[in-house]
Amino acid sequence: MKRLLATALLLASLVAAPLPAQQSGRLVIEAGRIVTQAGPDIENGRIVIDGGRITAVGKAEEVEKPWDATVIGGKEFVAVPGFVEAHTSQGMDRANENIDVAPFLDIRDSIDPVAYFFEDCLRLGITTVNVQQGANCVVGGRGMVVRPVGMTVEEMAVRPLFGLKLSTRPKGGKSRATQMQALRFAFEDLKLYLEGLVEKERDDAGYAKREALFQGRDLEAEAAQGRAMSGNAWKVDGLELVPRGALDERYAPLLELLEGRYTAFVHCGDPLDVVHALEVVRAQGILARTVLVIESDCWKAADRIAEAGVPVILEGGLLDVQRDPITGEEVETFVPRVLQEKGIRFALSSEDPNTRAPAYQAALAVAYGMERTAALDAVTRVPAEILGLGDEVGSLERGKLGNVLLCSGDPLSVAGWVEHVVIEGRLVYERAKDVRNKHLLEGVQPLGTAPPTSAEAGEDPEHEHEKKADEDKGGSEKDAGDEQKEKEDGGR
Amino acid sequence: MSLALLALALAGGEPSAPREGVLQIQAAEIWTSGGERIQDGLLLVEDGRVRAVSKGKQPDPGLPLVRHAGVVTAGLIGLRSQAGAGGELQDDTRSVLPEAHAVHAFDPSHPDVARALAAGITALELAPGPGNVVGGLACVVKTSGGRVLTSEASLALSLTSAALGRSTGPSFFVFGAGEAQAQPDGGPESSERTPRGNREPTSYAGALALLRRSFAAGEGPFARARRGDLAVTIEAWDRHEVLRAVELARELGLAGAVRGAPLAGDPALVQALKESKLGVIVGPYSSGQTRPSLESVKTLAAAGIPVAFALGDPARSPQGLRLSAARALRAGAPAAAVWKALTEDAAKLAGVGASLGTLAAGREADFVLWSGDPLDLQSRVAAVYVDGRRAWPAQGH
Amino acid sequence: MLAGLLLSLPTPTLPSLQAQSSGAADSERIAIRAERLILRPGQELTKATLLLERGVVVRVGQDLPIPEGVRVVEGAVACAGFVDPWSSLGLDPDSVGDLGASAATRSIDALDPWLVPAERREALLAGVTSARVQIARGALIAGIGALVQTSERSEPQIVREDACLAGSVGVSRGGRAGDIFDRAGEVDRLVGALEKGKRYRESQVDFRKELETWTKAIAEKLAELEKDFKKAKKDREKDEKDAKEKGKEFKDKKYKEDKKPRRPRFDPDDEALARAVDGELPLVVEVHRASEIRRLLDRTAGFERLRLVLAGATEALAFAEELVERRIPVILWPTPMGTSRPDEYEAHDLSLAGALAREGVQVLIGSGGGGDAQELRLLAALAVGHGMEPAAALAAITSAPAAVFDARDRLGTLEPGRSGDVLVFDGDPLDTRATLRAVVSRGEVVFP
Amino acid sequence: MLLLLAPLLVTPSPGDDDWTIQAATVHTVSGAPIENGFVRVQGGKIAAVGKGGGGATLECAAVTPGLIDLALGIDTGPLSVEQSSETAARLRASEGLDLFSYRWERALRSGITTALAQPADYDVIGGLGLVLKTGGAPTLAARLVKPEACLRGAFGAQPSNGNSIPRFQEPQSFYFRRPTTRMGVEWVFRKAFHDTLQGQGEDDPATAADHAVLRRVLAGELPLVVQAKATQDVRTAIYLKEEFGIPRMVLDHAIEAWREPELLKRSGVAVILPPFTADGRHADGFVNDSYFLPLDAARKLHEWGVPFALSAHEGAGAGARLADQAAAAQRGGLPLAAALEAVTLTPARLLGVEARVGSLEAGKDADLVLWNGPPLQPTSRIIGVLLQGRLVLDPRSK
Repeated sequence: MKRLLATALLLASLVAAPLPAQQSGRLVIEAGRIVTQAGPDIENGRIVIDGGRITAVGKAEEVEKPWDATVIGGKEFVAVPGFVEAHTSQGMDRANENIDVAPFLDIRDSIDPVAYFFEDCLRLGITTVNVQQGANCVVGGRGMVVRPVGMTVEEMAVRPLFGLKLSTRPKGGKSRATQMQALRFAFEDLKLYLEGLVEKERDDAGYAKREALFQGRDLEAEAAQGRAMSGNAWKVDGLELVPRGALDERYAPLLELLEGRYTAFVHCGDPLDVVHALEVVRAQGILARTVLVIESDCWKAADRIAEAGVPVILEGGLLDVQRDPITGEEVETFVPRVLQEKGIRFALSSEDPNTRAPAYQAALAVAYGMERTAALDAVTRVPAEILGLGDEVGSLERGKLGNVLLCSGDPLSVAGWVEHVVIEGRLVYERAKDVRNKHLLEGVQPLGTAPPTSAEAGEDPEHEHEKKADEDKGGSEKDAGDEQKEKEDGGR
Repeated sequence: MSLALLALALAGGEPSAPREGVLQIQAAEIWTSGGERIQDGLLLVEDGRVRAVSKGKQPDPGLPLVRHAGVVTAGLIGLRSQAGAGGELQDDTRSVLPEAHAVHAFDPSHPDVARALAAGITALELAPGPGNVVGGLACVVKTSGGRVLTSEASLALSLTSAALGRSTGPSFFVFGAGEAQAQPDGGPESSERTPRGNREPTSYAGALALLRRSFAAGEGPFARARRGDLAVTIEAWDRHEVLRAVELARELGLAGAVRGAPLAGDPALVQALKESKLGVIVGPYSSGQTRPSLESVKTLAAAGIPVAFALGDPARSPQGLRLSAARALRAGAPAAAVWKALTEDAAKLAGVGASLGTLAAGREADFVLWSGDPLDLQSRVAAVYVDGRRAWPAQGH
Repeated sequence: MLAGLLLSLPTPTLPSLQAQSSGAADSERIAIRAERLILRPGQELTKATLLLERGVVVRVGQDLPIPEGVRVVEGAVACAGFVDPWSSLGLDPDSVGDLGASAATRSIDALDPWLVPAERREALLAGVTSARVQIARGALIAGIGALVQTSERSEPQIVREDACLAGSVGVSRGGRAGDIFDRAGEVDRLVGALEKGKRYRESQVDFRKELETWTKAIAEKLAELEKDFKKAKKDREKDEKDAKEKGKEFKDKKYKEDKKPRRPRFDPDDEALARAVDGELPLVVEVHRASEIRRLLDRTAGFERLRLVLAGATEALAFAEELVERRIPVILWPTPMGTSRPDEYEAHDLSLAGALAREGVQVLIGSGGGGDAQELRLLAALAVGHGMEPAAALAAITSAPAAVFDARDRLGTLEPGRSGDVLVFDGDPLDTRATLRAVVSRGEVVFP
Repeated sequence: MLLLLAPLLVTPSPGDDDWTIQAATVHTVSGAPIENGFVRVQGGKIAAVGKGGGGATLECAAVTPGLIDLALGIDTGPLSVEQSSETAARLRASEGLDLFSYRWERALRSGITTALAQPADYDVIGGLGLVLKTGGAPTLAARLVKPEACLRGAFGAQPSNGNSIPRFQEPQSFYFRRPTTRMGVEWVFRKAFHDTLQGQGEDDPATAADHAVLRRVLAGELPLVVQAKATQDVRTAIYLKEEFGIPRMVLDHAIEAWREPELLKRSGVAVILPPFTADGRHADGFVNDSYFLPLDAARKLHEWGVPFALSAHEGAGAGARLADQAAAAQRGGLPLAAALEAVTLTPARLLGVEARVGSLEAGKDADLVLWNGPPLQPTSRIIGVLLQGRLVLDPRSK
């Protein structure tokens, strides 16, 4: 707890003292190069942000500088759109509820504004974060999209009540068969519940009528307060008879999911999970609002994903390493390339802290032969679109939110550091003032700024566990190896 | 039932009193050494030994004769068996027990032995377990009459993780853990799955040092093994363990067999084994065996390396021996090689090649009357003879 | 590394079964010509031809004209593909080991086409063209088993997704079996579950009846109320008036009617159990000891529609007569190879299959739900080697499993309409020296 | 299959081993980088390195020497070290190797062509390490570079871990007569060297053999490679070096060596850095503690003139490759040239195998790494590997 407090203070210091720019709401960002992700890069460019939105982007000589605007940046900087974290289960004090079906949960209750994770987001240039529950429920709760600044969840909220988490990856104590059984039954149960409601509604009406007749009253018929469900695979006739208020809150969110109110984020651990996920969302008629959160192994089901036309968020390592148990031969697959070849829209997101940096992931993609722009799209444009924020963030264009990173040099190179982070026109991070960055870089340790333990940082224990579990899953290989070793040593 | 196939008959003429211990077997087919098959053969047995095997020869009317419509072969030999000995073959108190004799755990009256006999196995090799770097001396015994052919057939060594870092306390290692642990086929990591016991040695290097010291000390079994008077059987499963074993054998000039080696078919291993004086005892092939492992018999035979099947622990019916063979057969090994592995090579690797394994003049008269080709699992045992006497079904049945 | 590299080169004896894209075209029509064509165990034609079209057997005959351009597969002996009645082929291992399964848990959910295909390939190459696969091995109630055709494709070929309900009593879990009382208790728990399913079904039936009567009654009541409405209205006004005059507060008369019967809560597990009780699908119970077999037979005698199948059945011989009379088939795993599960050890009395068959019990031979599918044929041969009639042994891995799991019309025999699963040997199928020359699965030559 | 990047293992055939590699930049490490240069390979050796050239059989953006990792850690775990005694200087890691492990191939794919194999750190003095190639036939003969390259030791919590005073256990366990603290570990170390100098207990052949090895260490014939993670371990190691005048000492896994600039400079030890982590922390599994490694540790050592090597510590996995460590070190401010040296020539020198490997010079082994961009950058990847002239990862196959 003390640690958390310390973090809070630190974060406060990170959120730069209010600039005059924020009163007038005008900020000008100048950069030697602007990577817009919406057309060619701009040399010697200028960005004008007014009231949190970009009002102009272009060559310095073509974009006129408002007289009262604050100017940051300069020729030595490269301006990049703020990165978008398409899916994470971090930044919460607890990422999981250990019951099978918990759609009534709301992430807002567990988001921790001072979690180390959000501070780290700024350091890594992530300006929009989709926080969803961990994968340890069959049907999880509802998540939200936040900006990693603010002392309260309200301040952080970009899209409250956004998305609902499902998982076909067997949770602890379940196998594929039992996981699927539980998932199917969750919806079956909802249907039964709704049918029950309708029946009760009808019975009551019937009774009321008979009672009135008996008592010789004229029955004033009440108009139906409910409203019909629409656009789903299955219907419950007569549901319009049921007033919305009558719905048990334990069931309501699931119904809302079927009505298309939330995007379904379905966690898939391996190819079979993908098949199961698609089966379920098709059966429930929510394919159109489904995003698969996949681990590296799932590339094997790429054809199914492509056929279904759903976007995916690659959460595991970018490199999938598989070993043939018989020959011992290892085969490496660079997953983004497969997704690209199959024409699947994908965003990169990693729970592995050692590769979490979006810039690093994009760089890796380039190393394996992806176009620079495509690689950066996977951490900016595409995730923005997946989150339905395509018009708000993900690129530097007129009208979009002023989420801009100023980097010292090419952000994909070893020399490129995120120097300034601007979110909606507010300068929220300056590396020069980031004491912990200094600590990580040079080892100088200011008092009270020791990094919190992973638990405090709100990392999902489930995922931690995963890492230890599968040795052969690319990304977290090394960690897994060490953990393993230390375990048996510890046992000595 | 099997009697139906048997016809004890005396030829015509004035019956001359049959000599004691003499017997003639006339069979549709007799398998002798080197895969030779004699049609309409006649097998002459005297005083527990094979006198002659001849083709199309008329039986001597003066001697007792058994006519058999099927096939007659040498008895099968079950290697690395624990029939009737169970846990008695693994002593954890010390890593080096050169003078431990497996024969003292041999119980001729144990049902396991009878079951082996009924399965056409006429001789068993009882061997110390793989849990000790030097396990002791294996013996070869007959499955009928309780005769011990030799109580010092071979010296059992082990270079598997099963022998390393073992606990001298109540053993948490099931017998034959080497096997279990080698699944599937001693995949690259299986040697890393190892307990933390408190008994020296805990490492491969330590085990080698210990062995070198023991052989250097050079008396008893160690000296005989170095002189080549005593075969060794080295337990080794993972490929690197096998190479280590072969290297050790080369260094100390040992001959005998590697036991385990699921991936003996690996080119690197085949090469090394070829240059060594070692054969390979594979199996028993239990379920879920992968192809590379099943094909090793084929590969080894092709390379001219003697190979035989282990019988394994008591939880296995002795019928498993022929099933192992059938599996190897299915994986493409030539019938001749598989048969050799069941008899000739088995005898050789057990250190009793001179007296068992084939039907040739002078060899011990252990043979089996089969309803058909023994490599066809549909064929059944009609009768088993040990030391020239019918051992199964028991006389008078 | 060089070694690893050589290892990775394809072994000549191992034909690769990559499903050719032209597969469909190939499988349009195939003719199989054999010296001996085994239509079903004990019934065969010599020098006969078999015509497959679109994956199905269309014609069988001694001198069929072979149409132009049809791929012809020739060999000494041809028979139907083997059906392994006791397997976990292609199932995700966690699900196979999941003791948390319930009656409604479905094995097909655990069919993982992305598992290393080696096992399925080996099974195909060993002639096992279909298998009943079951999750939750060793669980008291192991859920719904499936009958699937062996395939390397990424979409499993399912013959019956609800081939049976499975369970086990008295088997060792985690290496040790319970004592005699636990084991008896397990029988009771299993039967108890069946009874629960039975009651569940009955309660549904009762509910429907009660609802009918209630609805009828209410309808009449309604009619009558409507008839009397005018009067009721008058009375009410009158009463109201009186009340006013008396300065008393007016109260409506209490209305009473029979409560609507409550609908029994839907329960997928009870539903599955009920289906088994009604004989919609067989109930396969792994049981070994005489004591449990005895108890199981007694306690289930009451369920007249239940289709019981025993698996393992180590000590079933003593009950042969009853098994015959109650038409209870038995699935054996006659392997000499031993197992970590003590209660199965004795099961490897290899003569059991023959003995039971001679008594007239319907015997099926399976691979015990382990990795043994590829040896199914060897196990059958071994059974013959221990006194089983060859025809019976062949039936035990072809027609019998097909019949028990309600796929008689699809698998197990070579007759028009059956799936084109054909094996071609260069000798008798059960002769372990004979080699499998060709494997045709669903009318497609998967090997060579 | 297009997407399968590895294994692209090419079977060698005669003549297969002669190549001319053309690269936009040839990083010789021993000398300045050569813009569009070439490397000619014949019979497994480097025949020539130079500018221009022609008749290239392979082309790529950059070529560097094969990488060298001194802490690859591909051992057979606990079975690689004899724990029945806390000092086993005479025993060889070569006798506990598993050359069939898939991890060798993995290391090779990640550009590591030469590695140091050592016993795992369960003893205070574990035994003799060897330098070998990561590829080739799975026999020592085929892979050996230097049979007895160093003596392995370990400070800190690991070698004492699991030892205890007898309690509820079989009293005969040899884990009862071993150190249980850092003090104990240090004491065992000192005793070993002290006894060696005194020649004590050498009537026991094993001890005599141990001492023979320690004498070679004292004579500077063998470098002493010791695990020294925490600050106190680093200090202890250096004190011992100075007390016994151990000429060549290498601190492995030296997470906190950067905290002791003076000692490092004074004592002339070399350092092997473990992988960098996201939060700089390295948890110690044996005591509830964690040590800190800043991103600029390599830069610091470089500036202080302390010889150091980078390592992936079993990071042959996709997660942390040696090349990534070099990239991380650069992010911490280390110049490219120094980073490259820290994964090639420096490690070679530390173990005295620089005559064969570590740089691109005529006559050295033809261990080459081919890159699709500037080397050791996150945006570049290793696309080809030659091991002694044999192409083990083919840049031409997609």
